[in-house]
Amino acid sequence: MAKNYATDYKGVDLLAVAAAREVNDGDVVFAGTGLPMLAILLAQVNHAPNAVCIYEAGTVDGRALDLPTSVGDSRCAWQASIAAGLTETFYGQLHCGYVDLGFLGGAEIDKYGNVNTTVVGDYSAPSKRFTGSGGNPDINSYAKRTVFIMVQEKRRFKEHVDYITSPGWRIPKWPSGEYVHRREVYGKFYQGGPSAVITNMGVFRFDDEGIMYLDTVHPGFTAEQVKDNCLFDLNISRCKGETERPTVEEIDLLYKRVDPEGIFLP
Amino acid sequence: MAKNYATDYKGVDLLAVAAAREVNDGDVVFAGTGLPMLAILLAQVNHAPNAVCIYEAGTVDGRALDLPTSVGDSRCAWQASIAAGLTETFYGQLHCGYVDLGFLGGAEIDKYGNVNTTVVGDYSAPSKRFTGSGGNPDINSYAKRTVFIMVQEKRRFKEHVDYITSPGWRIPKWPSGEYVHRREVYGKFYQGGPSAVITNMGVFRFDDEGIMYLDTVHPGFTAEQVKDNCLFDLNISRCKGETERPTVEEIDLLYKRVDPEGIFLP
Amino acid sequence: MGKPQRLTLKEAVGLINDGDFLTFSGFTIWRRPVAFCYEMVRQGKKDLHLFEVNGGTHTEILAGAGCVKLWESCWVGHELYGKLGEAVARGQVEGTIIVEDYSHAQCVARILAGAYGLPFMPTALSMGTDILNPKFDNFKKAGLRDGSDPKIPLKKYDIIHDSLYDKGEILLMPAVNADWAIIYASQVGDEGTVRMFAHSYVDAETIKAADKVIVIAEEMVPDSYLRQEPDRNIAAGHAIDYVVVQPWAAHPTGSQYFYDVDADFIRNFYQASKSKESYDKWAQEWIFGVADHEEYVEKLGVNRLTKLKANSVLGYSTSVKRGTR
Amino acid sequence: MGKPQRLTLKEAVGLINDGDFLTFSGFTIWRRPVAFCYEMVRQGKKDLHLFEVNGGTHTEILAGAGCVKLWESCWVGHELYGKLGEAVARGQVEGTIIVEDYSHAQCVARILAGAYGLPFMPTALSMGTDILNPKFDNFKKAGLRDGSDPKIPLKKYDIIHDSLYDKGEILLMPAVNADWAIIYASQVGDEGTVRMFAHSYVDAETIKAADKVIVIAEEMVPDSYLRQEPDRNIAAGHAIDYVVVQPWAAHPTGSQYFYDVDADFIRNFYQASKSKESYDKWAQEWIFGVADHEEYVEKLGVNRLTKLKANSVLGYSTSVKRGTR
Repeated sequence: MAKNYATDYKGVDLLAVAAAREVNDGDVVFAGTGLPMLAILLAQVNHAPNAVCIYEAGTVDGRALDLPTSVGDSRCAWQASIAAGLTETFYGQLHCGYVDLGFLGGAEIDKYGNVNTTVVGDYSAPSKRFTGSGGNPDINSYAKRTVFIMVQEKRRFKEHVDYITSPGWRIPKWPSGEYVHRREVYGKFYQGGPSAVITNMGVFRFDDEGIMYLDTVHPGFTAEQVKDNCLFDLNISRCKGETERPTVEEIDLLYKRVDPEGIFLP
Repeated sequence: MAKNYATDYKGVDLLAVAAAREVNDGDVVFAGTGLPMLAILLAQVNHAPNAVCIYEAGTVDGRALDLPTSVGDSRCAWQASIAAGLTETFYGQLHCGYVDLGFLGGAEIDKYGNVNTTVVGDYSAPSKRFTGSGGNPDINSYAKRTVFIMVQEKRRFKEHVDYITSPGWRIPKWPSGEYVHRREVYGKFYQGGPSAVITNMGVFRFDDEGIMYLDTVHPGFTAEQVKDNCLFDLNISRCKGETERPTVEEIDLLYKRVDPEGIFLP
Repeated sequence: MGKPQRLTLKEAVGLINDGDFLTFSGFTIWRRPVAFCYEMVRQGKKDLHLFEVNGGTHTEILAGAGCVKLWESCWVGHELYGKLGEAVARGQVEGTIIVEDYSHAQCVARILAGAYGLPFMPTALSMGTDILNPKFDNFKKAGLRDGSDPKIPLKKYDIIHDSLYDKGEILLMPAVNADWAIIYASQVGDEGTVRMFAHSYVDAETIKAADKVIVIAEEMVPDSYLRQEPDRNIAAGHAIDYVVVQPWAAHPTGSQYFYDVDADFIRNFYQASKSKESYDKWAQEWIFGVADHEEYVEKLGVNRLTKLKANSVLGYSTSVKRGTR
Repeated sequence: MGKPQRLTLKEAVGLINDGDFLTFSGFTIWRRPVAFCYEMVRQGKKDLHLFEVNGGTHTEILAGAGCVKLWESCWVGHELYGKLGEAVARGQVEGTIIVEDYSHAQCVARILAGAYGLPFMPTALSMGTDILNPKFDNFKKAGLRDGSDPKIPLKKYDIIHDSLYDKGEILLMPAVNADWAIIYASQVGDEGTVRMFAHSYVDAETIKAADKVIVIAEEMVPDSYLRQEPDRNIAAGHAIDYVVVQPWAAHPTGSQYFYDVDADFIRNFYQASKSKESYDKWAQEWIFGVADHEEYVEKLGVNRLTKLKANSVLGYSTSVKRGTR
């Protein structure tokens, strides 16, 4: 059956839809608050009914009747398989090795997929503080694949982030601080790492060296425009073309089933 | 009010009563299966209504309607404050530092309070195997005080036990195996150690060197008889006299409230 | 131990000394002991050392009032209702609060170690981040890792090689054993058994890890009721030192099956938290302008609180407007 | 992962290979997957490596039949109904079973580490005992600690100095991650959610720690029912690989709220377990003499099982005679 693509949709819609497509049926997904929730919930009602969603505050495979506004929300516990706490989700699920996919956000990212959600400037004398890490680096370090959902702004896509809150593909090995491949730091604890970054302009992936490249560009944008919205020299040579547009069904599900109250969607 | 002492009671009764007297009201008590259960339950219905009993299979402060036959028995969970599992009892309660008193049994004991419940003979080629440690050494190593309830037989009170299953006051420090005071092995993890051994013949305690001595002798026995029932040279010079006899009320509670079915009592 | 002692909120807060080391129940904007924090501000507590698996609105209330000196955590904000923890951020930028960052799961490892009486807990989570950058150990830079405060570890963390399976290097996260756990509970029994509704976050671990525990409960119920389902309780009475019964004690944070998060209140507070001046004005109205929590809830008014009341089946309010549609 | 696959008991046991590394649910004589163990004996499994936080009647059934080669645990017996684990003891004394002793809480540390994906868990319990005597490391003496079996740690344990708080030396207990967890469950949902009644022992940890999990459930119920109280469940469907529904699968061990321990049966088995000859005779009658678990329970008979049936409020039988009075 030919897909019925939507012609009228917003940037955030495509972002959520593209992210949802990263979920395979049966995946165990660890999701943060916000757009990550839309993505996993859309995937569950669309093509991945057996995907399991874990929220770090303590719930496993909840089936919220109403969209949660936080992973700590009681809505997360509705018809969950397990409702416990953070020891269960971080250690009993994530560190245990069950998690296939992490869905996260970020304030700044660099070409290795290192993400900063901590400070602007030198950490020792910062000019601004963000919220801090939360579970971002934990999920990112132990999910087999991680997808970051971000806003595309030039200042957010940097050669080096000011502070590595969440580990990408080339990271410091302490105590020396020498930059090495993620596998060297994690040894036999290695599970995987960032597999995609999805913004309002395109979908990015990582090459064998762990360097970000443009995989597809969203309709209405060019690869060059995306490159211009990065401070680092983005590899656009591997761009496969346009990101698949949302279907009418996906937009419908997003607005009518996933976020009918307009909590994260406009 | 003068106490109404029982004149007709069995050895096991005095053993249970003497053990129960080691419980202070409000103590958090970690008890094993068998006579330790009788002791804590008798204390609770007699003089220590606020004592809390933890059974290692997972229950905290249960109020069994019927005497459990095992710490894993569902009877233990009745009206418990918490029913969880072994991680909770061993780590969330015992290692956490809540436990005032451990109530345990043992097959063999030596003059330092080291207890063997593992093998007879050389461990590498034993002539007999017992059940193994169970939680005996765990409870004994982290309760502030431990009381052992045992049968007095000469072969069970040894100069050195064949295998140190449960740590007394002088114990090997590994890897060298040098015998040192318990405090040296436990460092700042030190909580306490064996405070009494109660048998069908007497009550034993430990001096500052961690060596066992006879504290009181049960009615009907002499200190010399007790000494004759030890393979090591028991110090009877500090014997304060006779063990206080059970009262009529205590015997009543024991047979009518604690073990009316005759599970551990004859 | 006997049964926990009943206190009023003012009496309970009176037990806290300047400089004490505190931890709290809850998660971001859920089940926070906010009434206790308001009262700490009223009583002018100073130089507090906080460890929080995560921070939230209550943290900002304390930080804005200048109560906080040391803050060890991984996150502070108000979820959807206020992007940043402005007061903590201001404290860090201006140097009035010494911040020590860990990851969320590293914080869990720390409180779990504390709960289990262990000096550390291993974790392989969040390796290769600047959280572990030795130059960024703010407590060390402040001279706090010399062993003089037994509650502050000698190292921010350690790395050891796994000798058991040769899996590589792994982190050891130091235990947290605060002086006080301040716990907002859904229900407390008359013998001190504690139950939380919906999910338990790290509340059980936080109780176990602290030297002394104050429970501020939405309601007290017969212990025999809670003991009918002992698998649902998170703490026994011997783990609790003091109990305060204080309805609405978590407001404006949410308490599952009692009331939802007061989003408007938090949004308003968040705006106020953006400068010292506007914070002080806000505090004048909502903290110092009321004598106690009873006056505070009266000021909120019946209709506001009714709107927040949880649907008894779903556990959250179905009458608050949450989104734009 | 999808939903767990439904199998018959025979099919599930057929998945186990000689030499596999197994762990079990339950506690001593409670909620043991005995039907599964009987079928393993019937199918003649050999050289099994068992890790058990504690052993029980099911261990003795396997050990007596010669299925067990390696046994890591802290205890085996039948509680009040049989003092010793005679078959394991015979195996150790005769050298047919290599026994590795830990303490009970050390075993918990090991399975907890396995559950959390950690290579080890620290513990200060049971230091200064012969459990830690390097001369008594039986796996090492058997040449098993050379790294060739990735499931056997390179060391029985390690000791390190606490560098975080300088509390002294502490033990590191190696994780256990067996090939299989064989779990008898009170209830399993049709999507694989697992619930245990009364207390949960170390069942949740045992499930998480194993590579593959087989659940043998007393009954299957709608997942939506179990999800009404998600705080009472111990595992989600994605943690479970195979499900067998087999009533009375724990007999003669007890299953809270279904049936009590069959004390007479265990006493009788215990007597039989005292020699190879009497064990074999017993097995001829109760294992090989019946084709499957349905024949086994038929042989037990309705009246015997009715007597064991749990009172639905208390969770245990009120009709069995337990003591001498």
